[in-house]
Amino acid sequence: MAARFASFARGQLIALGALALVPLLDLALPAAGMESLQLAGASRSVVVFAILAIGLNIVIGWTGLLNLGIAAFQAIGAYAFAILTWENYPFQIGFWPALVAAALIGALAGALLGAPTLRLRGDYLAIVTLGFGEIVQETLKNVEVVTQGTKGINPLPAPFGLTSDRAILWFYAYLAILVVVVYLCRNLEFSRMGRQWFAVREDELAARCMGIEPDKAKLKAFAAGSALAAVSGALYAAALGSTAEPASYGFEISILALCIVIVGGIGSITGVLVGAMVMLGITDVLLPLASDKLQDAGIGSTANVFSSPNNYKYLPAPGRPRCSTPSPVSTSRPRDACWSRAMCPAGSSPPA
Amino acid sequence: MSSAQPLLEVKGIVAGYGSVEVLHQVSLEVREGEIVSLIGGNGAGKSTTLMCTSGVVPLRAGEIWFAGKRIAQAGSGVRADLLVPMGLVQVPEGRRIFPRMTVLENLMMGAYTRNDPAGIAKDLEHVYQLFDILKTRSSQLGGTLSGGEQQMLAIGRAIMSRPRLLMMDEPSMGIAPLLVARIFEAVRELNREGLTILLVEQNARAALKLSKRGYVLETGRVTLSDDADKLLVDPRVREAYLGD
Amino acid sequence: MKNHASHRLLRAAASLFALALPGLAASAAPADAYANSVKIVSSLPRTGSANAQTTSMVNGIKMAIAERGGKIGDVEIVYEDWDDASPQRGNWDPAVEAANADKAIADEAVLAYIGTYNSGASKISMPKLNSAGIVMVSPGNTYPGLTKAGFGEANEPAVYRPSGKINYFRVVPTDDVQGSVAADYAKELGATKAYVLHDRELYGKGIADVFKKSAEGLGIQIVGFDGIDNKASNYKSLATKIKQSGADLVYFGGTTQTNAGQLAKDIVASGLKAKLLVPDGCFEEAFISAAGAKALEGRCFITFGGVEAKALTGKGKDFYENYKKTYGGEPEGYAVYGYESANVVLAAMERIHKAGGKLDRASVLAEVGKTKDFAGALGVWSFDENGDTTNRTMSVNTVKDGKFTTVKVVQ
Amino acid sequence: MLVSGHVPSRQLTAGVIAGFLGVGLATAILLTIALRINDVWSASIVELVAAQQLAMQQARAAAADGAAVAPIPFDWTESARRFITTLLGGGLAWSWLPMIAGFAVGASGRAVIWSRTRRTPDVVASAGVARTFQNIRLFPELSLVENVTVGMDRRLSTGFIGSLLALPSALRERAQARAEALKLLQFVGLGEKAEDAAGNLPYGHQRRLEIARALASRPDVILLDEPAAGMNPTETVDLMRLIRAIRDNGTTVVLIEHHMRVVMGISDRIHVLQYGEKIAEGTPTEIRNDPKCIEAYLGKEELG
Amino acid sequence: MTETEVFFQQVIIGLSNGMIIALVALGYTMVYGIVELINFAHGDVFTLGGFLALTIIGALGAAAIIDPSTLGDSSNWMLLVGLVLASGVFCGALNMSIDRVVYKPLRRASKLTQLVAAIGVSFILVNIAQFWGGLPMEVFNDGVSATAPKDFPDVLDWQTNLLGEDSAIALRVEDVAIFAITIPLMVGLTLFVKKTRLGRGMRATAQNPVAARLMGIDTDRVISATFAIGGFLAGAASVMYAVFNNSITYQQMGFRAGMDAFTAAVLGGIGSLPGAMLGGVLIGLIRAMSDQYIETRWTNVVVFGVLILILVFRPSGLLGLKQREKV
Repeated sequence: MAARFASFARGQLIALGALALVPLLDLALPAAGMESLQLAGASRSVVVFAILAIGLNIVIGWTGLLNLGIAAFQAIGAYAFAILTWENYPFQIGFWPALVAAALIGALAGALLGAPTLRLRGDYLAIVTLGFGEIVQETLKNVEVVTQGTKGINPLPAPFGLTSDRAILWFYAYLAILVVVVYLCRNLEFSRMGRQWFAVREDELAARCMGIEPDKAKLKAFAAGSALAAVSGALYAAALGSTAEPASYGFEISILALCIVIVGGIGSITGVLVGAMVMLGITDVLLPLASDKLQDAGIGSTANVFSSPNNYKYLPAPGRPRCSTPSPVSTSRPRDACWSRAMCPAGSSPPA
Repeated sequence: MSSAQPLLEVKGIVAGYGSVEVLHQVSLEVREGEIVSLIGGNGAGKSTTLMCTSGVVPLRAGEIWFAGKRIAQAGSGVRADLLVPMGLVQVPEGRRIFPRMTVLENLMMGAYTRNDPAGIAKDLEHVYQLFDILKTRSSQLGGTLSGGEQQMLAIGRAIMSRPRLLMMDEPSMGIAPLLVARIFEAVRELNREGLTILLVEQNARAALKLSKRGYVLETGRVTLSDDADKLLVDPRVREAYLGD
Repeated sequence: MKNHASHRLLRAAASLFALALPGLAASAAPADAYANSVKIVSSLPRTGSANAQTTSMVNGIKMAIAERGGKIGDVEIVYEDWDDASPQRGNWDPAVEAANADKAIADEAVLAYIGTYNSGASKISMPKLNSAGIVMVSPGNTYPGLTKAGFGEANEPAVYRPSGKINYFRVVPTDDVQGSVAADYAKELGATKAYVLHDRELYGKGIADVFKKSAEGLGIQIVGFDGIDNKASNYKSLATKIKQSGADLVYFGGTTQTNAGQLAKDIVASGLKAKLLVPDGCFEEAFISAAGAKALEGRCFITFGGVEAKALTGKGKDFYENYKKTYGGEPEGYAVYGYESANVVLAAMERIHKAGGKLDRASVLAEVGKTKDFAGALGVWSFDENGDTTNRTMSVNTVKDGKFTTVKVVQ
Repeated sequence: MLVSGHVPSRQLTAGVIAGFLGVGLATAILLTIALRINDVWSASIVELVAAQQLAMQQARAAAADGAAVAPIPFDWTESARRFITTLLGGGLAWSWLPMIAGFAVGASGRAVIWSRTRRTPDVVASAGVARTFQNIRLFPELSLVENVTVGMDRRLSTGFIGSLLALPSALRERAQARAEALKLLQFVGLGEKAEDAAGNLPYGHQRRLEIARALASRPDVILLDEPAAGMNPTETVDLMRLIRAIRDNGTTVVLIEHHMRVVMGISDRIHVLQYGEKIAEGTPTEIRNDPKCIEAYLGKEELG
Repeated sequence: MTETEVFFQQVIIGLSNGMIIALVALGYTMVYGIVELINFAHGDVFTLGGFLALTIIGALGAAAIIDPSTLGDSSNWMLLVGLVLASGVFCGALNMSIDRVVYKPLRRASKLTQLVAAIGVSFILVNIAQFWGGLPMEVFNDGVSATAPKDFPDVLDWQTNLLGEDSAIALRVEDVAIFAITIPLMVGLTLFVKKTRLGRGMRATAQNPVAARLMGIDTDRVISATFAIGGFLAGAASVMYAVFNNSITYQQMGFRAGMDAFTAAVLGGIGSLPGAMLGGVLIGLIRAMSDQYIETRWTNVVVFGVLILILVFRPSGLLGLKQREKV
């Protein structure tokens, strides 16, 4: 474990360091006489989505609960944050308190959804979280008195008094938050809490027989994941100066988060950081760039198709099942009992 | 009883899962009318040998012949579903009955590849005669049977495909001694009727007592092969597998 | 196997990137040529469902620039067509719109920002561009709160104007005008009970609110007010509910994209005899092909902030003819607004040039604000003190023989 | 004035606060209810009880004289302490162990020694009963030492906050648990491999690891479900030695096993069950010679 | 209309809508039952079936076919049957090829990987749908945006009210036709799975794939057949949908209808055929009742709320099989 501990920390440091350097290209490229790629904004998105995906990773990668509605918690965080800071509402409690409040409200919402649905197995939980995502979107749309419906709550005051032209500083402020999140999650990973989650993921019944209460562990995972998603939502809203409309927190965002988790290697925080950089690099930098270039070349319609909805999802998920010996002879365990890393049945020694 | 041409011939097969190689050059043969047992510790590769023969696990090297036809070699094999009509049938480890089908439906699944209603009906009678408990439970769901009954069902199901060679994987596992005796008795009975049987067993003593010949498999290699009664008295076998 | 695929994809992405780099360098090469060229950018949703409209609008903008030979004096006008929609959403994306605004602010050559199409997008870019002092002309926003107090939140529109100055103008009449015209027309049709629906989007809900208020003021009874699910398979049960309410007119605040066609169809199919009234979001050929001409024929009325392209007169007629000649197809309803937006900016630049002024953000902003009695494709109009057009020409159209026909023009 | 849904701010404040309170309250109530439902409705419990009842009915129907079938065949409190007790059973013996381990409440609801109302496996485990599984259920992705530490979980006290912030107390506890886990691995002879993933262990070692994991909770009773399955004679002998060592350390051992050498070799007491009914109880020698057992269970020819 | 009349009208609407949903849900549930994969692309396969039908009509020349004077002509009946078959075969083949190309190589990969692959396929199909949009466009008022909703002509005059034109309740020929087509399909499918050899093979493969292979069942073929049948039902459903709603859009069909069907399958207990049927009808009824008695804008919330509530009390759906915990 010690070795793993050290290597993870190193991987995380490298990933965070690389991320910290990216926006400097904004300064370097114009200095070299090239057009700026506006990477600071994209990097800020990387931070926002990395936090979202770290939250999802707790639920899906560590605890093995398939959540397809993580964006709903991002929405809850964004709206909670907006309601608490908007100048037309009487709260205006400031950035930090609102961020913490958003996290708490997110955790509460996670527990609210988690509590009645803990017993559901993989696919059933997937549809419930998917449905919950829809419910949240629709409710935000419908309860106009509080959420302003599709108008969105905006504009929100800029955090740290930063205006939009100081994108780089803004990014570093966000990066600092990400570092704290990574630190805390690493603590969880190597603690009793993390071990409980892993045990529940690997074999719920065995974990139960060890005296772990899977319901409580799952509830905590749900709450922690949702809290992080809510933090991500709050940062998203703050960066945008708006909650945007409820549809901004749709299924696609949940899937984007899922892709981030999977691309980098499910279950690993380093993987999430890398995944966020890869996925958002594609969606926010490469695709628009390619689209621009194609359009410049006079094949606008092609460009249009190229950047048409959801292209990033064409990426096949290079899911790395760590348990790499897919025994062709499945054991007697219910096949859907295992979700994430350990997709193979427990103790799947090849038949002899 | 034994003919010159072996019914099943396994020649130097190599197989494994992922990066793990489980079988290294395993060879064995089963002649018409014999009971041959394959004994060895857990992880020795007994089940894998059967799964290779049934076409479920692909070979990495070597070849397998059945009734004068090559049914598998490295890189290609006859599909599992074609082996059953040829008469090569396995009773898998852990029974693997269909839990949400009735006992009768389970038995009929054994006759999936057959198309002779009269013969099927006759074989059904035979199975019921062999294991009368199955008849009384014929409309019960397979999943509600006890372990021993499920084992009988699995054997009955295999017989329904009218096999030439029946491969049985650990029929005694997790079953009370009394039922184990019943099952072994049935195996003996089937053999007496002319069925060739390849038996994989943990319970080496019981298996060897039934068999004509035996093979000892250790970590993916055949280390001993001889007539069963000789193996029963072989000191190496006695020490390692009979616990004397 | 999957890994291979992803490697291939990564390699493809990398080579794409490599290909893009020389292009980047090339486009950045004439860095100090900026003095002789200025940029006008547009930020419209070019991806997804609004594509047909926005393509038509972009064509209009390009026409306006081309008509001036791409130059004001010896200053070259560079036009960039930015997309504010994102691959993820297939619709306008707040993050992309914010990025576009930032990009415009960062690029000093950008003197004017034509956009946006969706009012929600403007809410995001307006405060940013306002602080930077870049003029923004919208060819499509109709949400009143962007420029007028008293329609939305208490702090609107001041909140979009952190600098205290006005930098946002629009050439389209706002929804409050259109909504009340619709209510007037409903009265004219003899409606006594109206069922008001909307698509729960900013535009649709806003205009439905205005209609409801105005109609109530005119003594029309509102028997129902509800938002629809714009992805529902059908509205048969909703139609039944409307039928039960005894409404003789249904108003739908929404667009073709938010399923106006299906709604119209199901209302007809339910045997409801009520008239249907919809706003300009449905004023496009796609609406007819979605609803089917026979469902609309003679019973559906569409309000539009202006008149249909082929009914334009004067300069508008020239535009219509030119457009058809250049692009070989009928312009969509909003093409002329794209054209007019660009013209307003270009005319202001011309005036500065004539007066011998320097073309920069401040001068262009000031000059656009001074637009008075502008004789454009939409007639003669000015910007009022809020930045709204004084042009309030509205038309009411219906569908006859599968084609839009104007039944009434309101000045 | 065309105001869309604008409300005075005081009303809104009240509304939002009430909303949050409402949601909070609802969460609390739902949570409680859901956890309760979880206990009561847990599918496995319902099913197993159903299976149990079915078996009882069948047993009753089978008994020609209609003799009552005792639903509780054991008196654990007196006869099992500090013994190696083996359950032998035809028919439904397999369902008894999980039942005792808390997967099901017997038909009478009193089959288990611990008189707590919630008898889910985790409650039973925290009451001091540990178990192993017939078809080994380790946490294959976790290392050996992590597996054992999970077994220790019920004795640890670090909470969520402690874990999150890596408080000194949590770090201390983590280190202690690790040291103890290593010691246990040494005890079962797996000390060398402490950092390997459990899924990569050979079969026999997995069995040992499972036992180490069960011991980690320092149970009063340890239930071993067919521990000798798939072991060769040498391994079996080692296993018997290990089981005796566990008993001698003061832990009660309950064994389900079909392997007669093991059963007869180490049991202090044997209960023989048939269709949920106890037909005999006694020392190995007594059982071996009990004609009822021979007929119902052992068969005429003792195998193995 | 009186309250009672309204209620019955909504029941009729709910049932008709529900039947179509059920037909699509069957595809989800069959595939899930046999490979335990939520085939996210199923809704989009369904969409493409509708697009194919519209394209065929367009290619044949819509004007000639939907000319009201030819209504009642038997050729229109044949057209409908032809469309159902064409879309069915097309969707069946498409679904089967998706399985072959994408899912089959991943059969032994983790479930999550399979799920993400399915979602990826779904998005690819959505893009194809957006591109295609039911071409050729020239038939329907010059190619406007491919993504816009399209009118689907009434192939048959099914608007006749069977209860008489002045009855308050409308029970149209199309409602009855939906029942007349879907119910036999469902009964047929049930019998097929229960009685035929291939059907038994499917059940066996669903319960234990390895044992099924050892019984001599070609499980790959059985799985392919399952995808094909599920696809066929989706194709048939898509034509029914198009004729019933008179329209085609990728967003209505792919997302909402697909989602409804998926919800229905889960509600009924995914993997259970009668469950999917029950679930579909229930979703249809819940939608209609919510539209009438609550508010349209809350309908989706109600549907998913009911789903969650039911799953809380019946974690495996209404008719789903309980997962048995082996110990």
